[in-house]
Amino acid sequence: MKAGSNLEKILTAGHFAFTGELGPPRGTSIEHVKEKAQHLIGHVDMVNITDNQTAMVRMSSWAASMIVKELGLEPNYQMVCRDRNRLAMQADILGAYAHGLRNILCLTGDHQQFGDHPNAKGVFDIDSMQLVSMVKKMRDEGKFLSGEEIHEPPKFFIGAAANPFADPFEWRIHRLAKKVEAGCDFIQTQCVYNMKKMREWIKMANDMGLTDRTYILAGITPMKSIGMAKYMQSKVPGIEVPDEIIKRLQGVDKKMVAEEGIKIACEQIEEFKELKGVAGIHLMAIEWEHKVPEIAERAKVLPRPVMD
Amino acid sequence: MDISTLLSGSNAYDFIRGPLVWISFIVFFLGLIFQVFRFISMTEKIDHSVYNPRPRTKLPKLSLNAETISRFLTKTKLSIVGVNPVMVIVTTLFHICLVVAPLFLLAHNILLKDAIGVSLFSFSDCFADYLTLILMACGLYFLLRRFFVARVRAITTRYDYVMLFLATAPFITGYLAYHQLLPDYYRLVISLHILSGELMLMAVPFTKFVHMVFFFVFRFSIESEYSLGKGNRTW
Amino acid sequence: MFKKNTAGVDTARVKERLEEHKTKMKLSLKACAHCTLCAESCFLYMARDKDPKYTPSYKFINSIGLLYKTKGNVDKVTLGEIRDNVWERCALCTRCYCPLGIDIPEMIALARSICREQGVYPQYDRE
Amino acid sequence: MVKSKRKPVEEIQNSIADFDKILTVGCGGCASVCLAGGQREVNALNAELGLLFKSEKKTKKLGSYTVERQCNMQFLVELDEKVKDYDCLVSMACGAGVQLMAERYPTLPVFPAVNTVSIGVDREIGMYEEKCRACGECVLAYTGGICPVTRCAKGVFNGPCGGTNRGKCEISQDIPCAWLDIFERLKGQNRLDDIMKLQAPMQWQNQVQRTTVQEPYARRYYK
Repeated sequence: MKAGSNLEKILTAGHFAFTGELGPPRGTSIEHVKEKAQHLIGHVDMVNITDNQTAMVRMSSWAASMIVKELGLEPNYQMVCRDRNRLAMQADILGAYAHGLRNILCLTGDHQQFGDHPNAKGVFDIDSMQLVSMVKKMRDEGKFLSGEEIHEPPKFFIGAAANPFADPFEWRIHRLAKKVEAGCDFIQTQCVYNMKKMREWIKMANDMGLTDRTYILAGITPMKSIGMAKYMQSKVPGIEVPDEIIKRLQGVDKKMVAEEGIKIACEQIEEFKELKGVAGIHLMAIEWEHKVPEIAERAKVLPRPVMD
Repeated sequence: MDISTLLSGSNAYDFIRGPLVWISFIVFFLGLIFQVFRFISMTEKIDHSVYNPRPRTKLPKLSLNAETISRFLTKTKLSIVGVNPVMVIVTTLFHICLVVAPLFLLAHNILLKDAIGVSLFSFSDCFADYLTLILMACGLYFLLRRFFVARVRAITTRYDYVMLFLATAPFITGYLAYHQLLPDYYRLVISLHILSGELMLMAVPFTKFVHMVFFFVFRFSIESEYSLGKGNRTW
Repeated sequence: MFKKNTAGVDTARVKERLEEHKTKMKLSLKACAHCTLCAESCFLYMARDKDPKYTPSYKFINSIGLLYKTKGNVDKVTLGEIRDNVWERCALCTRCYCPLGIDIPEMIALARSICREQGVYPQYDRE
Repeated sequence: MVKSKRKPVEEIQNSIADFDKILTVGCGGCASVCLAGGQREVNALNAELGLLFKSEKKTKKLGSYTVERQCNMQFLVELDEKVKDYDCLVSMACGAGVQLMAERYPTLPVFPAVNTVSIGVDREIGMYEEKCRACGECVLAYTGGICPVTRCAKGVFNGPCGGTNRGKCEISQDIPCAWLDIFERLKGQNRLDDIMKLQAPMQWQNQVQRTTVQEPYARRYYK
């Protein structure tokens, strides 16, 4: 065991993992976090706590992670490179570990121009890949980035993101290889809609032996409406929504679009369960946390295994 | 045989009035075409769409108001018009007269009608006379400038005087001929008038007069800080 | 005829460089009407009490113009004079105005380049 | 070279509002080349300021002068006599020029008239593109001559990030993805190996004021 988190135990035991996502509030309400978290307890193995996602100021990821942890749900502490330099990052990693957090997800982060402070200075002192390698160095070598010894180093289960659909496609697998080389233990992918491309990517990962060295969790976001599907297709960078998905949503009765979206998600989950190289699902039900139990139920991933 | 008898001799006189006119027109036009083609071959077109400012922003529409007018006036004041107003006015007048006076002169148009059957619009003789006087006055200003302005004198050579003389000679001789100021030498003056005009035309493509084409070519098509318009060619 | 003392100058190379840019440069030199309307656009001309030697046309006539006039047969002394014209009297700020649109900065730049090749350039480090 | 852009006239007017004798100093170096602060811009600025002051019924003395380069003390010497007639200076040079002038005339207020924007290249007349951030640790050797620090919005060293959007940057469809360009160029040169390895974190050099001493001169300045 590298870190001994619930997710690590589930993955190493060979179970099909199922993780969720939770955005901290834009305020100080603990109730808000609790309300969102209660839908997830018992239905996911771990929940990602986003870090100022889309560059909007929110309760800090480690603080929200602590609240979630108290509720009995395992958090995945997300960290982006946009807001902190290497000193602050390492300090936060130490603090987060001291408070019992065991998973970390290393991201570059959305550009500040998207958010509510578009002219903030983006730090980007190091990039996500260097962050992965830094956390690994802290854990495995017990050293800071500078090379100085750490007294009781933090032991994190290190995650990273991968986007199989961004350009250039042929480079994506090499980028995954670089992340694995940097030392990530698990990968959560961008929302998958283009299954053909995903299969191709996973096959390459299998062929290169990358899936033996890291666990890949496929990202799933059920479509809530046709508008959302079209927005994702045209406006969200790095997400590829094939026309078939939109046609399929348009083909059903207006009231049933959300239902159809969940159906598509469940079909994807069914396929990933059988696909060699995919170790689990990362469900990003954006502002739809209360649907998670239903989706988990229908995707037949319940009950979640309890590890000791 | 001295030069006056040579030029007023019937053989030479016929040659100057006849074939040499056509030769000078041909040399003038072919020379200009040659220079323009050479210019085109030396330069290449620019694709202005390659580089765009990022991020792109929209400009407000141009409108005529007190602010834009005062901005235009300031710009003019700072431009060459404001810095050297006399020279700009003189040179503009000079060049307008240089082109317009001979082109729309009644006497020239009669000759043109005789030769090819068509003619251009003509000024009254009196007006053409004024234009000629203005041109000669401007020429005198240039001459005095070459003499007395230090920075002009610094780069003036004999060639500049010769060319200034060549440019004004057809007008001086034309003026003399029209007013019959040298009645005894009328035929000689007329010969000199035609000859100097022909020489000037032939000189345009191959001497510093080439700036006649290059003012338009350089300023209007080559992209630069001072180009008139955007400029879509580069060396 | 006296032969010019061109010792220390690779005149063959100078000629080669002049030949490369012949058409454009000769045309530009020819097109110059010697009107000096460019003078005021030169800030050095303005700053040096309107010394005629700072007129842009003076500078290119007495640098690249001189090189073409002598067909590249120049001695070190002449190159030295050219250096004064293109370095000491020109900052190559590229802002000279020519009513005919002659590209003066490029002419100065070519003269600089030819001088540099012949080892004639300002010595900043006089140690 | 260094690219700069004139400040709005109101901002300049604001900073010199309390002074009556103002000398605007242009620079014949980069600021002139990028059409931001040469003699022509000095004259234009003074004309604009003159009109503004006139509309406020204020009489002020506006002087103009341009020096060869404001980033070298030897070219500022010629200003020494001139500045005596003025009670403030406006510099149209880049930030370096403004500071050197302020250093030479410590008793005179010096105000900037341009914003120093970037180290860039000339694309078209009056259009300049940023190319270098002077980070002090050039990585162009392994990025195919395309700078990720300048061109990538997130300045990543192991790109392209997941935000690459149909060949463009996630922040705008107008901005090409730097790392996609790096990839394409290296692929074309058969050099993809250069970016296969994990690139170690940058050792940022531009965090304190740097003084550059060229190697052959080291003995002069280091004891």
